[in-house]
Amino acid sequence: MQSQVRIRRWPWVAIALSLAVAFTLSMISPADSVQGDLVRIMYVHVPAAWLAYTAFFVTFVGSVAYLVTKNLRWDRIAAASAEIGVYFTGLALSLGMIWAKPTWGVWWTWDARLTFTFIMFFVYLGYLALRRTTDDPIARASRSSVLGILGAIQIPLVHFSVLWWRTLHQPPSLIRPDGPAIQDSLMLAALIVGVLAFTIVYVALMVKRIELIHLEEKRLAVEQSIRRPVAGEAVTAPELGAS
Amino acid sequence: MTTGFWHQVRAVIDRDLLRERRQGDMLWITIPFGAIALLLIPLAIGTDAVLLREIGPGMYWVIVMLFGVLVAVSRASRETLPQQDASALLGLDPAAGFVGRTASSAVFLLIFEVVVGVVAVGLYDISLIGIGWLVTTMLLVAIGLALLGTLTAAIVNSSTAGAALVPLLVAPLSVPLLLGATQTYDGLQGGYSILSWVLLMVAVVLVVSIIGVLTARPLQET
Amino acid sequence: MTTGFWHQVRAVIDRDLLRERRQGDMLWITIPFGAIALLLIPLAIGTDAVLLREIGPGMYWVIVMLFGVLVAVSRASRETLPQQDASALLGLDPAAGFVGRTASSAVFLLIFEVVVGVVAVGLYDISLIGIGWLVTTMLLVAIGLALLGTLTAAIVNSSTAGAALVPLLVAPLSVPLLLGATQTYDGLQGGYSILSWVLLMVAVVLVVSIIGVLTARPLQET
Amino acid sequence: MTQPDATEDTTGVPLVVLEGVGVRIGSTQILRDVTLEIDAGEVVGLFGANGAGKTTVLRLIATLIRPAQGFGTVLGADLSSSERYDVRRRIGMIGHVPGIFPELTLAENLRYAARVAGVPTDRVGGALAAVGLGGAADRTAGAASHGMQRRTEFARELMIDRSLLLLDEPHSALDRDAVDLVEGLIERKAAEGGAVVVVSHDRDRVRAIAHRTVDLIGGTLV
Amino acid sequence: MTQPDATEDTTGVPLVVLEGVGVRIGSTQILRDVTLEIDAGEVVGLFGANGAGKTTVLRLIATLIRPAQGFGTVLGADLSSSERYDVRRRIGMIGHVPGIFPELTLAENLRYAARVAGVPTDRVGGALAAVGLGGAADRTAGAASHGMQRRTEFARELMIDRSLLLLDEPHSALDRDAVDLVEGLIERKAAEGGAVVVVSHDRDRVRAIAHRTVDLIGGTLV
Ligand code: HEM
Ligand SMILES: Nc1ncnc2c1ncn2[C@@H]1O[C@H](COP(=O)(O)OP(=O)(O)OP(=O)(O)O)[C@@H](O)[C@H]1O
Ligand SMILES: Nc1ncnc2c1ncn2[C@@H]1O[C@H](COP(=O)(O)OP(=O)(O)OP(=O)(O)O)[C@@H](O)[C@H]1O
Ligand SMILES: [Mg+2]
Ligand SMILES: [Mg+2]
Repeated sequence: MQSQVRIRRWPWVAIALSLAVAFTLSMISPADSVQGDLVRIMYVHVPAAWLAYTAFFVTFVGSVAYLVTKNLRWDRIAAASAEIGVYFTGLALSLGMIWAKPTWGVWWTWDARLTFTFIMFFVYLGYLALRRTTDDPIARASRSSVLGILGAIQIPLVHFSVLWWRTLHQPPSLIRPDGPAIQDSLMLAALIVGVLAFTIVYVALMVKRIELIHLEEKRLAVEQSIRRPVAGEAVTAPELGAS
Repeated sequence: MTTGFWHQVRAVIDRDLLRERRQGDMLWITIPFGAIALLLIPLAIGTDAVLLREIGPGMYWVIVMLFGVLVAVSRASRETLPQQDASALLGLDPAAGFVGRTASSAVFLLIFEVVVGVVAVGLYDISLIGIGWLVTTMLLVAIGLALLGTLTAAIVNSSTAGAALVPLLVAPLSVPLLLGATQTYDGLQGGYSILSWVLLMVAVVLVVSIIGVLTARPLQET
Repeated sequence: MTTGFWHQVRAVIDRDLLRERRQGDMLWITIPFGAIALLLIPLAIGTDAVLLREIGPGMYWVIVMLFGVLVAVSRASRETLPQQDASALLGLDPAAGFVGRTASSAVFLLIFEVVVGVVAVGLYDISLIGIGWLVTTMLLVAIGLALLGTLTAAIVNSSTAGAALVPLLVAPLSVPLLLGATQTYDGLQGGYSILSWVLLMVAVVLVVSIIGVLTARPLQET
Repeated sequence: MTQPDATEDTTGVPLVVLEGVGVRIGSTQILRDVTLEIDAGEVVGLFGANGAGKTTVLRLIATLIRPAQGFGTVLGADLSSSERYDVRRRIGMIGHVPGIFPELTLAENLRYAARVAGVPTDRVGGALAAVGLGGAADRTAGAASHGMQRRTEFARELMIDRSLLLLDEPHSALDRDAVDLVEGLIERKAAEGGAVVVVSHDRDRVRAIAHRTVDLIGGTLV
Repeated sequence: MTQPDATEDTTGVPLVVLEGVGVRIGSTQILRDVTLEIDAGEVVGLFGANGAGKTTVLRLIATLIRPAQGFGTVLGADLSSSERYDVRRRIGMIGHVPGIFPELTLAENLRYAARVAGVPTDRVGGALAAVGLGGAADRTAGAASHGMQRRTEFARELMIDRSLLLLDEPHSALDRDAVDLVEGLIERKAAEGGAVVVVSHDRDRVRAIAHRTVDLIGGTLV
């Protein structure tokens, strides 16, 4: 039984290699004219945010697929992906905050994208929390799939919030170096390689995480196969005369 | 099946409205509180007429949002296990139950919006330009919040720990509604286009309705 | 009788706290919701930092008020008739029940105030001058709202007094609390005397306590 | 402990006296002209059709309802005056629906009861063991089966010494082993100089343990 | 109406098949290795100690709980698949606690049931009269006595034609007249080719009406 779960080692190697390449490239790419070396945060911040989208989209797909097929495999994929998505969102958030302090002068501001990213982070934390509320695999899969689908509404909200907000309020800040800064080809390459590297990291983590879920399920099955007394055996005949 | 579906939906709506009328805490506790809240804000932040006119509509919508969702969640989860069992064994289609509960919640939220709205207009000197659109907004918000509340109650149903998730589920989806509502009002005042905001609200309502109806069965798994 | 009284009060408090910990919807729904409410206000009325700093403390108290009484009402009315009968036949003094329920509600409201307060300080950049007085205010408001909520629930439950009384009772008593709280804050900021406001809150708390204890028996009459 | 001894002042005097008592709920007359006397040491069976008012009689004797007409005393306390609050602790009742808190464990429920009644909490373990629930003490009451909840109520009555025991269909929900519990408890109470009223539809079974039976017909005892 | 005839496809095939079924709630095993077959026309008595899992067996057969282990079908529908939703309307259950809405009158409760089940609502009056509640039709369920609430549930089962009837202690709470009603209903259901499962602690009474009895011991049927 135990042998069915294959423990793979290549994901760790892939993660190490791709991160090394991406790091090197981000270091040799030029400093920004306005931001200086701070711009290097972008090579992590942006891929992390995009991979968070990817991860949550996979959760969405896994959730839909589970509800359609009722195959628990899809639920495992959705769960693993949501967890990794939370890491990536956390990374993008914290790097964004670190970046915000020197550029905007504050750690946090009520920009729509920031707000929505923050909310997205919590929605998927909620997703993970919901999964912990029940042991029953089918109930868990059913409930969390619904949330996995609802949660996906966040992705366009986060992405388009920048556009929407600008139409209503003043732009959040003066420095948002999307366009011009990326004219430099080495910077662009560093960004693209960064995204690729993060994609590999994502896939590798997925493989490991699903592996772990399998192991957990195995352990649970073994635990459940142990014959314990049923609930009713705790009730005995009254002993009159006591008390 | 289809005629049976709407038949069941109507039965659930009638049941909920009747129960609420007999019980009456919505009427006597929630609505007065919403009104009192609006009354308290000027007391709390000072009675500067300009400031109040500026924040009035926003506050109105915030209060509708807060109460709305809380009311919808508590209403939707007001069935005991034996009551749920009995309804299930009557062959109540989970989707019909969802639609019915949502509809009755929406009716209450609409009443809440209207009563509290009258108070808001009185207190904050709110302009009613584009009343047709305002009514549309109120309708969309009532339906949207009712949907969110009902769906949320279904997702966290029975799992006590799940209660923690209610705000997490509700907030992100109600934010677009809230933004849509406030921006529609601002748009009407400023005379610029509100179509995209109305569409945003319609989109939220549609998406949540579809998800709610399609996932009603799986959500019954305990 | 007197030692028995406080013994019973403690038993009721422990029971309520335990029930709440197991059920957890106060802790997990209301507190996050309060925090989210503070988060939504900037979205609804615009993110002008100066404006937010100006209205922040007021909004904080409005939210505490709103949720506070609702929470206290729903907590206090969460006993079924057989549960009430059983407690009565244990010899539970109605006044001890009132005090115990109020105390446990006050504990929750205090937790609510602290958590939401931390969020408010973070979001609205609120100054904390005169922290000792602020803590006193929070305590008084928590106790006052808990009293109001428990009394309200007793009125709703009782068949002798009508639910229609609730709004009549709540507004006149909660407004002084809220005014007291906001004026104390403003007074601390502006450096003028806050004594009269603190006394106002103390007076409300005392009046409602006395009403609550004295009406505990009559309200039980069926 | 600080409570009066369960049987001190009851010798000779009837424990329950009802003289022409009527009970109304709202505008409905439920009982009319009920006359009944129960002496110390008596076990009375109370029969009647569904809806006849048996449960209402028990709640009346338990001082939980005030008579609308007539006069009555229970354990020496006038049913229409506030004396009745002082004798409540000496009256035990097991109704149709258990008066326990589903969020608390069985042991916690009993501990609460012991604390309010002023009885040492170390009786809890023994009482649970006596009803055969020693192994399920830490299960929440909501997760206990119907019969287990009933047994918990019996454990409460074992733990607190009452002068008067009111049992509403005590045999229902209890399995064969537990049924002896009922009969044992009834016998012991009668032997100790208390009194027991047993409502039941199972006339033969009650006739075997009761000294006397009465029938409730048309709101009156015959 | 649009519903399939109650007994159309059940001849020959067993109505209930359970093969090695286990039930878990959370991490607690409630039933283990339950095997049971019930044919059309059978009345099965189910016995067991308090907490043994009898109610759980009924809810399992009613498709309200999913098996954690093993395999089962009810009225031809696999208990583990979503087919089970389609047979629910043909399964009637009367549990320990009535699944009716206390705010609605008895007639309104039945009208709701009829509408959801797709049965003509003009059956309500007759069903209430049949259980002897014709005169109390407009009383709210909360104001009805325990036995009247139970009778209302029987009225519901009379009104809707079910193939399978699951009764949890049907004799409790019913007076002598109403008990005949139960036995009549059971006999009729069996004669019509349906099946009945009766849980009870009153073995003699059930043996008199059941074709077969099973005991639940240690989570398993013996
Ligand atoms: C806490 C603060 C921040 C958060 C939560 C945040 C979040 C995000 C997210 C979610 C994205 C992906 C957007 C998309 O493509 O749909 C993103 C992209 C980006 N962020 Fe941030 N960010 C923060 C701060 C900053 C700061 C301070 C800067 C630079 C001054 C910055 C620069 C960028 C850039 C250049 C992109 C890529 C271009 C784009 O797609 O808009 N971010 N950020
Ligand atoms: N949510 C739950 N968590 C843990 N145990 C539970 C839960 N629900 C029920 N149980 C346990 O399952 C067992 C079976 O309960 P069930 O209600 O089926 O018993 P029963 O045979 O109907 O008993 P009774 O004769 O008292 O009605 C009980 O021991 C009960 O404590
Ligand atoms: N709040 C109320 N309003 C109106 N009528 C009520 C109310 N409460 C109870 N009744 C009526 O009072 C009568 C007596 O109820 P009670 O519960 O005492 O009956 P019971 O003899 O215990 O019946 P059962 O055998 O069914 O338990 C019933 O007819 C009931 O409908
Ligand atoms: Mg009764
Ligand atoms: Mg049972």
